[in-house]
Amino acid sequence: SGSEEKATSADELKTGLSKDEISNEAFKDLFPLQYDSYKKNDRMEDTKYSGSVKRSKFDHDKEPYLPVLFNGYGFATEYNEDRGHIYANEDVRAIARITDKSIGSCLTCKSTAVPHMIEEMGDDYWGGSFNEDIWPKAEAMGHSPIGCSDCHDPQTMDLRITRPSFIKAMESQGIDMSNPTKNDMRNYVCGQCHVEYYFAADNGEVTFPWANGFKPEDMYEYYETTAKEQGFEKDWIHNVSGTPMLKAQHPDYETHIEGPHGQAGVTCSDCHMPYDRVEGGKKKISSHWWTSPLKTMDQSCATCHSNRDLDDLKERVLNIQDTHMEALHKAEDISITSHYYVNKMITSGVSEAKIKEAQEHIRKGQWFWDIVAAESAAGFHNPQGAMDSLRVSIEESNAAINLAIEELTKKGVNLEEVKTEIEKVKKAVYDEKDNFKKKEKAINSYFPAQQPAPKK
Amino acid sequence: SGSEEKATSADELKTGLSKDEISNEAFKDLFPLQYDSYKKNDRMEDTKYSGSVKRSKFDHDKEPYLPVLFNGYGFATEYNEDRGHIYANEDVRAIARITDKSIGSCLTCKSTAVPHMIEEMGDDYWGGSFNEDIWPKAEAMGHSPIGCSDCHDPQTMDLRITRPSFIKAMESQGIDMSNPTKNDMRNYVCGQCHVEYYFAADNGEVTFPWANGFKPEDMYEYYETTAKEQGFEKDWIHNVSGTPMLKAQHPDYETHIEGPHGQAGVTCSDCHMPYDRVEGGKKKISSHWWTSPLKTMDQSCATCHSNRDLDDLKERVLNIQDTHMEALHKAEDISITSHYYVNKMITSGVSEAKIKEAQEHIRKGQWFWDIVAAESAAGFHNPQGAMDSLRVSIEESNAAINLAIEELTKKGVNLEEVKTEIEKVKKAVYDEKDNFKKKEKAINSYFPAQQPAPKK
Amino acid sequence: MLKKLLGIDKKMLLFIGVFAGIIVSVVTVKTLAYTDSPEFCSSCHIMTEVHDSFSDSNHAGLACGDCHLPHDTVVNKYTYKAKAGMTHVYFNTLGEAKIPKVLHATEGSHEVINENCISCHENTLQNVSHDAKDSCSSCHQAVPHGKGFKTEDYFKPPKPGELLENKGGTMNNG
Ligand code: HEC
Ligand code: HEC
Ligand code: HEC
Ligand code: HEC
Ligand code: HEC
Ligand code: HEC
Ligand code: HEC
Ligand code: HEC
Ligand code: HEC
Ligand code: HEC
Ligand code: HEC
Ligand code: HEC
Ligand code: HEC
Ligand code: HEC
Ligand SMILES: [Ca+2]
Ligand SMILES: [Ca+2]
Repeated sequence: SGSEEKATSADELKTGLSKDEISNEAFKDLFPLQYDSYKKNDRMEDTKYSGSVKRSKFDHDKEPYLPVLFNGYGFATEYNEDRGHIYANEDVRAIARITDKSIGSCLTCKSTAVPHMIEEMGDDYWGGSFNEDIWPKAEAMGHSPIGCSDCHDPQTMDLRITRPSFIKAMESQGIDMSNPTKNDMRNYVCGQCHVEYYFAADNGEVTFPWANGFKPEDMYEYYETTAKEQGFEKDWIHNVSGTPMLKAQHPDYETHIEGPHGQAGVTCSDCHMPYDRVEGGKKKISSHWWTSPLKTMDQSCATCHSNRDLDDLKERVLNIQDTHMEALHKAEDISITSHYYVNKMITSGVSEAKIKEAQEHIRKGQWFWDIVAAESAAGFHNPQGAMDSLRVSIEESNAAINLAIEELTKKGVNLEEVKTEIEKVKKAVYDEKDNFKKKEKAINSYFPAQQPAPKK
Repeated sequence: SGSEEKATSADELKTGLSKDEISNEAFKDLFPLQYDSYKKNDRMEDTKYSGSVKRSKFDHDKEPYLPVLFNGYGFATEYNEDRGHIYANEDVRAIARITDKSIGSCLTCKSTAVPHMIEEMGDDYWGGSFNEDIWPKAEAMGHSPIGCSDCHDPQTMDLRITRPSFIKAMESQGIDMSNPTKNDMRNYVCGQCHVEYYFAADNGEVTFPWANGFKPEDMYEYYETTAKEQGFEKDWIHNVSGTPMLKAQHPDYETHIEGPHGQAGVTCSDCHMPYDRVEGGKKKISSHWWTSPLKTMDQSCATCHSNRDLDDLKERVLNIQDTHMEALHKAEDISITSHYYVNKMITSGVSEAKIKEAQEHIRKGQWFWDIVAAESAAGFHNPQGAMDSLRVSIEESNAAINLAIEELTKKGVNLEEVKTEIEKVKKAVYDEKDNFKKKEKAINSYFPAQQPAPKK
Repeated sequence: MLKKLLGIDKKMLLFIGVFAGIIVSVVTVKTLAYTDSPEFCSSCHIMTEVHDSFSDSNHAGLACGDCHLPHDTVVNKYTYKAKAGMTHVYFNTLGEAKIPKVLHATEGSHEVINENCISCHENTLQNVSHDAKDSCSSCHQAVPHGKGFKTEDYFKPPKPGELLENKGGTMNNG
């Protein structure tokens, strides 16, 4: 009852910061607790399937055959486990996927300077040269890696969406974005970046393929219709099978929304930003250490699952992940086979029409496992949904293989030999110790490249 | 503290019934509330995917192609949706799967007379003639369909296990059965019957294939090793592909135990026998109306999920089931294709060795979808696990198809024609209105029977 | 530090007094009843959420102590209470550094609470054997806290400026 006296008119509270503030450090003195919590994002510690150590995804205990599967694309050169928000700028700078052809759009989810640049530059931001214009400009503006101003209004600290791509995409699905609830915002701030995207064909704008829905099949349909109509057909041509491919990226938001937690109204922030008592217990804040919730289960899970033994619950998560990863590896393996079979179709002189038909299945088959592999929770964000996607992937890769078997047999190709050669080439990739060179081992004289050598 | 005075020694409480009582009616006056609740099992009402109406599983909205998939076996003749416990005797009597060759084992999960018959007759019970000896004997004993004595000791009403197959199977997996908890018993009483089983080769004994674990892959391994070593190789020879097949049956227990609820310690009785207020709210009992919990969500789910809106929760169940059923139908369809392709291999004179290799994949492919189709909750008992099993099924059926394509192409067979014929034969099965005749339509002059006509 | 001690509100002083009092056994029945009550317990900031969820439950008519203190014997109740009470005071003054990040009932609490469920609901339990699981809350997960794991507030648009007002940082942190 004494609380009324303390009440202040919320509308009048202001931080005193400029509305254009983009430096994390400017928030430090005002919000030392959140700032300290944010600083924990520099910690590096792994969990069984995820974690925060900068490690190659090509390592033997991760997905060693990715250099085959992404052959001919930057993701076959360097692809790492993601880590703390604090490293976003450092990592985007260092990655070999950035070349002189890279565009501004690549900075979109890494730097606090982006919203202002979009405002100032309009479409020139998206298509601008990353190395020559965009990055130097962001540095000059004094940007931070993913920071307070990306999610908060610097003057009121209200949560806000700073990446227009998200709003456009939600509206494309008919979702009203004019008056989100507090709960919605606890998903939306993450949905700005942890999503599947592509660069629009005309201006390079970061675009989310959501008009038909969030499921893998909905996004695939979008790519086959709307995206194609608008001139976007592929991310690259596969170097083994010559297929025009799509690359899937981190659909954490889409996967979570369709999963058991998302459907129950649980948000990203509930698990990844649980309430945390700091300053020796005196104060309670939202944790700003975005990492694996398996490191903070007491805060992240026990609030809702108060009647569960936490060791049991962790065990359950690991079971889900084990089942998931085994199936993922299987789907990847069948996808690999489909690429090499089609390579053999090409070199054996099978008709264009049949090759094209097989490539369509390859493209689809890879999409349905990649959208699962690219998601970050090893299946936990939607166990049944992810498995369903792998099921479709296997069907499609197999459809390509079926076609190849028929045509190759007609041409008198010895399939036993093809199988042996596939095992050999896989082994060469696996055994190569230098992760950067693995991609070269995916191609050899038996399975020659189907794409001009990747441009530098 | 007054409770000590009231306390009576439970050990001395007795119903006054004979320890051998097997008639439900004998319990009626002592436990009128539970008896009345039991009587509700005669109700017939369907849910979207399950329900209690006696309907053929071959109906168009269920699984219309089962007569192809089980061709040559009794399950292609008549296979119905299950319904209340009260109908168990009536239904086992009426089903066309019972022939003069059927053995006593078929009564094991239907009648309260069974425990005594096992005690009296030993192995002669399992292998006895169902029509000539076992059924008449049960009637003479005054048996009930699944009744009180199947789960309760008639004198103390303690829960008990009356089917020795369950104890043997649990022990084969190294589980200590000497001192089950009350929670365990709430699963175990159901696990006596709602499980996968086969008839042992030597004496026809009902046996559960659990020595390696409860997952589909564990049971499959058991069938390929232990069961074969003990002389059990198959349930029947498939009439389309000539494959030695396994038939999976209602693995509700196994599926639930490996699923999210089972792993969290939730039991069958928690959902299917929730506490229920009777006599105008005055008294509480465990519901003895075993049916779809979607009809009683308020009691079955709301206590644990008190923080969920029940309509949302039901929606969620239906979403899980929709995703599941779509994938199941797909896996069945690929399995059908594999049967017909191998039929064509046989009629095209492909080598025995190749045919046998393909048949092994067919057998495995069918097992991994059938164990999912035979489970009763349309995926709800373990959404991720069921999907994983379908994934394996699709891989295996496809392995058979791959082999067939190669061999048929070598023989110069026109695969387009085979595909067209498969569509035709499927349509003939689908269009046949008499469910009993569907199986005949699965075979024609293009795809001739691979098994001597089913014996009467 | 001095400022901080003076800052302790009146209820906290009463709390300290009362528990000191219990130890020397010179308190009135009325004071004791007060220290079981929702008003008293929720006078601690840290108890706000559990109080809110409790007030919204079917058990809102009870006192916190009805569940959280043992009732088998009077001596037991007050010994436990003094111990628990002193623990709370300790945590809120000198022992702040040791307050857990998230409050969960301790194992001891769980046992006490479970006994209390059983003793109030004896009738229901006699009527139907109701002890299939380790504790009542294995099934009755949300009795009495946590019904709707999110308050209605989450499902409304955020109030402008509320993050500044409510939590964290140097702004009006309470
Ligand atoms: C402005 C873009 C952006 C926003 C907004 C954003 N993230 Fe991220 N997030 C990233 C990027 C980029 C990385 C990878 C950084 C790296 O590896 O260098 C990342 C990494 C992560 C990681 C991995 C950390 C680790 O230890 O491996 C987690 C967890 C995470 N984010 C959760 C969240 C959550 C939860 C939200 C919303 C509350 C959110 N992110 C909002 C861009 C964003
Ligand atoms: C729509 C937002 C978005 C866009 C656009 C985007 N990223 Fe990211 N990026 C993320 C998120 C989220 C993560 C962390 C999640 C993950 O990798 O699983 C991430 C992780 C990374 C990482 C660290 C892990 C890794 O992949 O090696 C690098 C490097 C990176 N991005 C580079 C790029 C480049 C280069 C581009 C442009 C081609 C780009 N990003 C475009 C959101 C984005
Ligand atoms: C990736 C998104 C994201 C970033 C970056 C971010 N925050 Fe937050 N912040 C949130 C969310 C989500 C909440 C919880 C809001 C709610 O529940 O309504 C929050 C809450 C807060 C609050 C309110 C008190 C609390 O702890 O709940 C403050 C103050 C705050 N953040 C400060 C900061 C500061 C300072 C930074 C930069 C160091 C920052 N935030 C960076 C997402 C973010
Ligand atoms: C119910 C809890 C829960 C919710 C809700 C949730 N996550 Fe997760 N998340 C997890 C778990 C558990 C993992 C797996 C961590 C591991 O394997 O160590 C994970 C992993 C991740 C990772 C990889 C972390 C790492 O260590 O590399 C990212 C990124 C991520 N989630 C982002 C999100 C985003 C964005 C959302 C909302 C759209 C979200 N999560 C919703 C529990 C959750
Ligand atoms: C804000 C509430 C909330 C939080 C936080 C939360 N959960 Fe859940 N969890 C739920 C709800 C709601 C469900 C769906 C079932 C239900 O209604 O209880 C669920 C279901 C589950 C399931 C069963 C679903 C499945 O896929 O098997 C698991 C396992 C689980 N949660 C683990 C976790 C873990 C691990 C964490 C922390 C990383 C966590 N949860 C955090 C509310 C939450
Ligand atoms: C002695 C064997 C036996 C035991 C023990 C048994 N069941 Fe059954 N159950 C059956 C049979 C047989 C049927 C099918 C009867 C029919 O369709 O004629 C059945 C049907 C059902 C159905 C379907 C009812 C409908 O409406 O479609 C449910 C639900 C069910 N059982 C649940 C349980 C549960 C829960 C337990 C344990 C508490 C249990 N059963 C124990 C044999 C058994
Ligand atoms: C180990 C226990 C067990 C054995 C042995 C068993 N059943 Fe059943 N039966 C069940 C259960 C449980 C159900 C209900 C679950 C379901 O069908 O999904 C059932 C259902 C049925 C039904 C009703 C639905 C349908 O399938 O048409 C019939 C008829 C039936 N069984 C006949 C038989 C016959 C004939 C045999 C012997 C070949 C047999 N049962 C052996 C447990 C068993
Ligand atoms: C398929 C198994 C099964 C059958 C058949 C069965 N019961 Fe039960 N019964 C149970 C279970 C499980 C419980 C709950 C026991 C527990 O929680 O410890 C129970 C509990 C009871 C109780 C204790 C009070 C209560 O309601 O929980 C009585 C009395 C009872 N049953 C009577 C009967 C009578 C009379 C019949 C026959 C009409 C019958 N049961 C048939 C499984 C069965
Ligand atoms: C968490 C709740 C839950 C648990 C635990 C559970 N089930 Fe179910 N069960 C369901 C739901 C939901 C359905 C689907 C009903 C529908 O589709 O209408 C179902 C369906 C069934 C059916 C088919 C009912 C019908 O209408 O035909 C049977 C038989 C069955 N379960 C037996 C079991 C057995 C035996 C166990 C334990 C080994 C078990 N269930 C555990 C919730 C549960
Ligand atoms: C005795 C307690 C209990 C009962 C009864 C119960 N559940 Fe659950 N449910 C759980 C637990 C425990 C989990 C796992 C997550 C967790 O720990 O909260 C869960 C998880 C779930 C999930 C998420 C898992 C998934 O597969 O997506 C759904 C959906 C669900 N329950 C629905 C139901 C429905 C519907 C019923 C009634 C037919 C029901 N539950 C009955 C305790 C229960
Ligand atoms: C009807 C019994 C009951 C009443 C009345 C009750 N509680 Fe609780 N309380 C519980 C139970 C049960 C738990 C354990 C919850 C769990 O672990 O799931 C609990 C847990 C707690 C916790 C630990 C936090 C947590 O979520 O585990 C606190 C703090 C608490 N109660 C304070 C209070 C206060 C203060 C009041 C009065 C305003 C109160 N309780 C009234 C039964 C009760
Ligand atoms: C002086 C402030 C204060 C008051 C008044 C207060 N608490 Fe607490 N309570 C705390 C603190 C601090 C903690 C965390 C330390 C801990 O876990 O014991 C806590 C923890 C708890 C817990 C969880 C730990 C456990 O012991 O299970 C329960 C339950 C609880 N309080 C109940 C109550 C009840 C009931 C009352 C009223 C009789 C009450 N509290 C009054 C400060 C207070
Ligand atoms: C001091 C007595 C008392 C204690 C202790 C107590 N209850 Fe109750 N409980 C009641 C009363 C009185 C009601 C009836 C309230 C009403 O419905 O108006 C009730 C109602 C209920 C109900 C039915 C209403 C609902 O919320 O679903 C449940 C279930 C219940 N209690 C469970 C519990 C559990 C579990 C505990 C222990 C954590 C507990 N109770 C502790 C007195 C108590
Ligand atoms: C196995 C799950 C389970 C466990 C364990 C359990 N309950 Fe219940 N309880 C239920 C169900 C189901 C209901 C019925 C809900 C309904 O009728 O809507 C119920 C109802 C109640 C009610 C409602 C009031 C009434 O008489 O109808 C009370 C009180 C209650 N339980 C108290 C307890 C107490 C005390 C314990 C611990 C000793 C306990 N329960 C343990 C499942 C459980
Ligand atoms: Ca990571
Ligand atoms: Ca049924």
